[in-house]
Amino acid sequence: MSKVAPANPLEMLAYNISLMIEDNQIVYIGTGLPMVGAILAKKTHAPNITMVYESGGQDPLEGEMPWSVGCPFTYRKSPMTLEMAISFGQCAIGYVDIAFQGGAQIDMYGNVNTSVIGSYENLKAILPGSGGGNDIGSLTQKSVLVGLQTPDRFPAKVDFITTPGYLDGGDSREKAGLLGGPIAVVTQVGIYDFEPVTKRMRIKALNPGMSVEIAQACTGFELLVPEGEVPFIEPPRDEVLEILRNEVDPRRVFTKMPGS
Amino acid sequence: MEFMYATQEQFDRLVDFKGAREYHLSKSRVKKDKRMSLGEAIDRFVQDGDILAETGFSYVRSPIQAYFEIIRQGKKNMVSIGSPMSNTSYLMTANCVYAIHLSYIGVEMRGNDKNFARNIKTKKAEILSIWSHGSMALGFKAAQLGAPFIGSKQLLGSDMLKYNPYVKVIENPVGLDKSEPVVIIPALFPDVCIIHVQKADRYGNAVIEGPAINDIALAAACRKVIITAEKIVPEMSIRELGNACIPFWYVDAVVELPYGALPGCCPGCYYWAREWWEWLVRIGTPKEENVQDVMRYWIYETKDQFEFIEKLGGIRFINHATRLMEAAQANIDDSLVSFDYQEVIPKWD
Amino acid sequence: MSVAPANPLEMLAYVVSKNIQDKQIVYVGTGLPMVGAILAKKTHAPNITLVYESGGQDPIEGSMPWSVADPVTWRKSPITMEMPLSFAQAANGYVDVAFQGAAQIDMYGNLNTHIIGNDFLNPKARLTGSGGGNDLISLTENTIIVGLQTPEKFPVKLDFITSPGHLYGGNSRKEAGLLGNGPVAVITQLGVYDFEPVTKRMRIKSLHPGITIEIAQACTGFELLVPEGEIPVTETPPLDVLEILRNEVDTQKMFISFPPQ
Amino acid sequence: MTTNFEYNQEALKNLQIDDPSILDRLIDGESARQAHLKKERGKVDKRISLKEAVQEFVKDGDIYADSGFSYVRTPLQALFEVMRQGKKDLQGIGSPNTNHSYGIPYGTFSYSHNSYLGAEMRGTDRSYSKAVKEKKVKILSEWSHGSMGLGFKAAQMGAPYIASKSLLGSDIIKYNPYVKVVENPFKKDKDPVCLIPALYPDVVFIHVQWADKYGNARIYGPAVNDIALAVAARKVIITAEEIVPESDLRNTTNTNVIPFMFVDAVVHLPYGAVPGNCPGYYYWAREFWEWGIRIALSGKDDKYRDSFWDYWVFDCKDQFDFIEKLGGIRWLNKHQVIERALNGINEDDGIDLSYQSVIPKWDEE
Repeated sequence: MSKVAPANPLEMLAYNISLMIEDNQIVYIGTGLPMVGAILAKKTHAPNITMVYESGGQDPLEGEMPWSVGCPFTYRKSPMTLEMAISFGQCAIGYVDIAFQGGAQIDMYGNVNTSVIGSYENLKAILPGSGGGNDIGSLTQKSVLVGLQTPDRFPAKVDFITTPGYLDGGDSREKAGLLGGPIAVVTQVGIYDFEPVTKRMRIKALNPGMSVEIAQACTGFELLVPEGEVPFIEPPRDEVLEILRNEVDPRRVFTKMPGS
Repeated sequence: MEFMYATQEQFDRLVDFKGAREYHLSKSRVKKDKRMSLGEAIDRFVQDGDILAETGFSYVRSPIQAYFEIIRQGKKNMVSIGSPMSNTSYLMTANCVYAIHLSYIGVEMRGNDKNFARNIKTKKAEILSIWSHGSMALGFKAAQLGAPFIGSKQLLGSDMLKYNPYVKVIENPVGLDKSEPVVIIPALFPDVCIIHVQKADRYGNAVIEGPAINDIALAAACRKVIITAEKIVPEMSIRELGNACIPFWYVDAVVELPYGALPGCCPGCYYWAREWWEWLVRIGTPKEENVQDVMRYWIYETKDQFEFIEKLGGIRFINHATRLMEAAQANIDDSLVSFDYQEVIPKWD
Repeated sequence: MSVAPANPLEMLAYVVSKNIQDKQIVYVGTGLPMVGAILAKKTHAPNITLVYESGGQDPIEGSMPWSVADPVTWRKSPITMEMPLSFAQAANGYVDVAFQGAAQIDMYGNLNTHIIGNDFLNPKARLTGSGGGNDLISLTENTIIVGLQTPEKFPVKLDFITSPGHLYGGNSRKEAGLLGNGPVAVITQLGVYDFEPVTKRMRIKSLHPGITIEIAQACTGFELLVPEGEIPVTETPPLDVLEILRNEVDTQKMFISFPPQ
Repeated sequence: MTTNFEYNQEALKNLQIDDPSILDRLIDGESARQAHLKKERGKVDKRISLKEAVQEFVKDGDIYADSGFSYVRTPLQALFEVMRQGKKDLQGIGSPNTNHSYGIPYGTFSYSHNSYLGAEMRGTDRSYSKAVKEKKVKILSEWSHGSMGLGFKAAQMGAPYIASKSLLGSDIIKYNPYVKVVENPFKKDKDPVCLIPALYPDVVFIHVQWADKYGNARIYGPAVNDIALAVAARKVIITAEEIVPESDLRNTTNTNVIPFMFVDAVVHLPYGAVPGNCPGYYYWAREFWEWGIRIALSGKDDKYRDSFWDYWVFDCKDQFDFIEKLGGIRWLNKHQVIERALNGINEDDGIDLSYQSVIPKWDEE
């Protein structure tokens, strides 16, 4: 029996994020779990990735877990820093392979809301706004959405499209003139992709202990289920968990469960 | 357009290319000593009704001590813009800012700013337009490039378009298929920005260490530019390295303001006061009366950055913050410092 | 007095310098404008700031630069700018005056640096193209044109409008959407010209010593406007200024002596 | 022929471009994006020889750009190698694009996107003028420096186009199929602006003072359009005076830096800007330029031109051969001292800046 405690849901999420990253990619990173996942990837299977940040830091040396995308660790000994317009420009012209972003709401077509719950006319909650989210989602070749999966957070339609995914599905993203698009959604329940024709969210693999029924119960719309058996994600090996806990986020800034 | 507080003129001024140009043309070209106190700089160059652009990045190299001085001087009727613009939150509470061009107001890893949300919900402040960082940055860059507008692939398909009266979607008139939509973003010209830098000379030539974010573009775009600097250095020392990024003729005032970015951080100088931010986020922002308390203690009852530091812990705090920054930038060995800090858990949690 | 009087090129450099006021930001190109600007800085306008299209900003003086990207144009500059950003300053209102020359100038101050001959594909001569010329005259508040005046170089109609001056006169510059006042003066070896405020046609402002209206007209392909009353004589350089020009500004005589041919 | 692009028909007519598809690649952002997406992302040692770099990355017909400004930090030795390898039918672009005129007689450059092709203080390049007249080179578009610079900058910022106040009212617009004048849609009153599309050359050589083996490159002095070009071009080759350890770049604050991910190849090429000027390193060979401008580029007689380039390009193996012909170590040392003096590093009192100006025989006659 392993002496290492099993992954908690946030750790599982960080691990799943790391699995989306392939070696040698240029990865555009936002604050929070994507940062944990990317650094984990770099310390495990993808040592040659290059991380770039919207505040302008390019290819920093690893250090502490950054507090935000403007933190000194995002440009620690960077050979250069870029102005923001130019940093986003890199996404548009094809120098970023994959980007991660979270959202308060994600809908069945991968549209993301970080602006407002309710509406501006009838305000339930106001969120931070786009930040770089819209730019990254509009311009990057492959984006991966990260979120905690609950029926409220995964509604059929987001209250506000801050970052366009596949809009109304089909070819509506292309028609809007956008570049790239979301390729996956990563949650504490599993990993989803988008069915190629309708562009609706579809189960790709589930975390250990989960089932199609649990996934559906955590979702506000009908999830597509692929033909045949749904694969399970292999849980992180002990040494990966130890790297995550001891080297990547030792202060547990992002991977400690609230209340624990 | 119907506004709660802003005037049509204030709304138009942000995109008034010719007006900004004329203003720049009217500015003094003299290479003179522009040093003055923070109080004088804010008094002379930040006026009631101005469009204030936030610089730096949230708590990184932001001129926060200058914002505190704006609050102390009780400036009124201002409009705020920036990407990001998180420090606008307390300017709203202090009645300095009552209308914003929103890109992002939040507290980074702690998420939403409840103080900002409260100000919007209670209609103490209004939103005039909604942007993404990149689209707003392109607006500033367009201004820096002297371009009336820039085509962009940002914002397409998003609802932000419906809440941004400044941008338009058109069919691409150059290159590519005619049917390919693009967003056009006008050049943005705020009235005033305060830029905190590590080094400047007395004339305003300024060196930024670390990311410049939008500050180079903003220095070009804004009608009035105040530089606050950790150090005023001889002009020759800037010439030796040739690494300034803001030329003196953009600059109206130079303020020697060591620790001017506190309680935020200044790359190459000091780390930020994390406990202070924790306190603000966890205690200060959730309730209006707590915010008022925080502001009274830290801003109204504090004369300058030195008194602020005394409240944070004086020389011990500064020494620690300096070493943290050194370590953060890999100039000293990481093992010499600890990045641990006291998390603040409010009683009601 | 043993100082030789000004030759026509020195006269030109001097008049250029007199058109620069102290405390201006001056956008300079290669050649006589550069000589004039440095002369101005060493005489009546010590506080001007020189900026260059290749990106050099506010250099400390050195020797005479060969071109606008010469090391001297950014010698110990606190900052160098990327080119579009350097031009963008003109659009943003941070440049007061720019100087430029041309192969052809017409009566409205339009400039041609593209071709000689009216067939673009089969030109009599192919010139450099715009360089920064179009950008400067399109974007800068005031432009001053410097050239040698001959009927061929001052034709009625240009073979190609590289850099728009007042286009077709009247309001046509404004209607085209261009910024600034356009050309405000033309300086030649014969005199100084301005533009009549309504028609925007070139008009004599002053003539150099010994030059008459007839000579000026004979050197021009179009009809010059002549102002009412007496035409002033252009001020000639005092001897101490000439000595500065020769001994401190263009010591190699790169621009103020005539070429060997 | 088919093209997916909308061009200014008047310009196509004026330039007599029958098949506009030749214009497509310069503004085809999608294909540039795809080329960038396919690039090596790993931080690998990218050092190769100049010969290999030219062989591998310059293809006949490419849109070719180079760094610097006219004779300052221009990758001239790389350009000479391109000529030596007999590359053909390149489209020259750059602001300025002066040096592309050397290759025209050899068929190296058959097309020009022209912003400025001249000899700086000596004015017109008469051999270029002659080549245009003799239709040895076809002009595909006319630009100003700033408008072309904005085109590269638009590419750098990922913007499909940038509006500008340049070019309005000029005839350049009638000879530029790419740009369009529209009414500013943000203004109620008429306010024409010129739309400049993002420009994506195929290949660019960028000569820098310092680079590491991965391609991180640092420029001393003005970067001109190079930071934007490094982002825009499909293929980027760095030629560097010195290859330095990566830590050297990390420990220096300087904004004029090109990050490694844009770069396909790194060539250690000391004196790679000779006969031009490399800021901080060496002054340029003024006698060579005098000779080139007054004799080879004079348009007087093709044989002068041909023998000039035969001697300086085809008869040289590399930059060291070239410097031997200029005067070897004595020439080099002198030009290093001059450069340092001009940069304010050396005492400049006593530095002799005079040089032998060249008077061709036919001017004496």
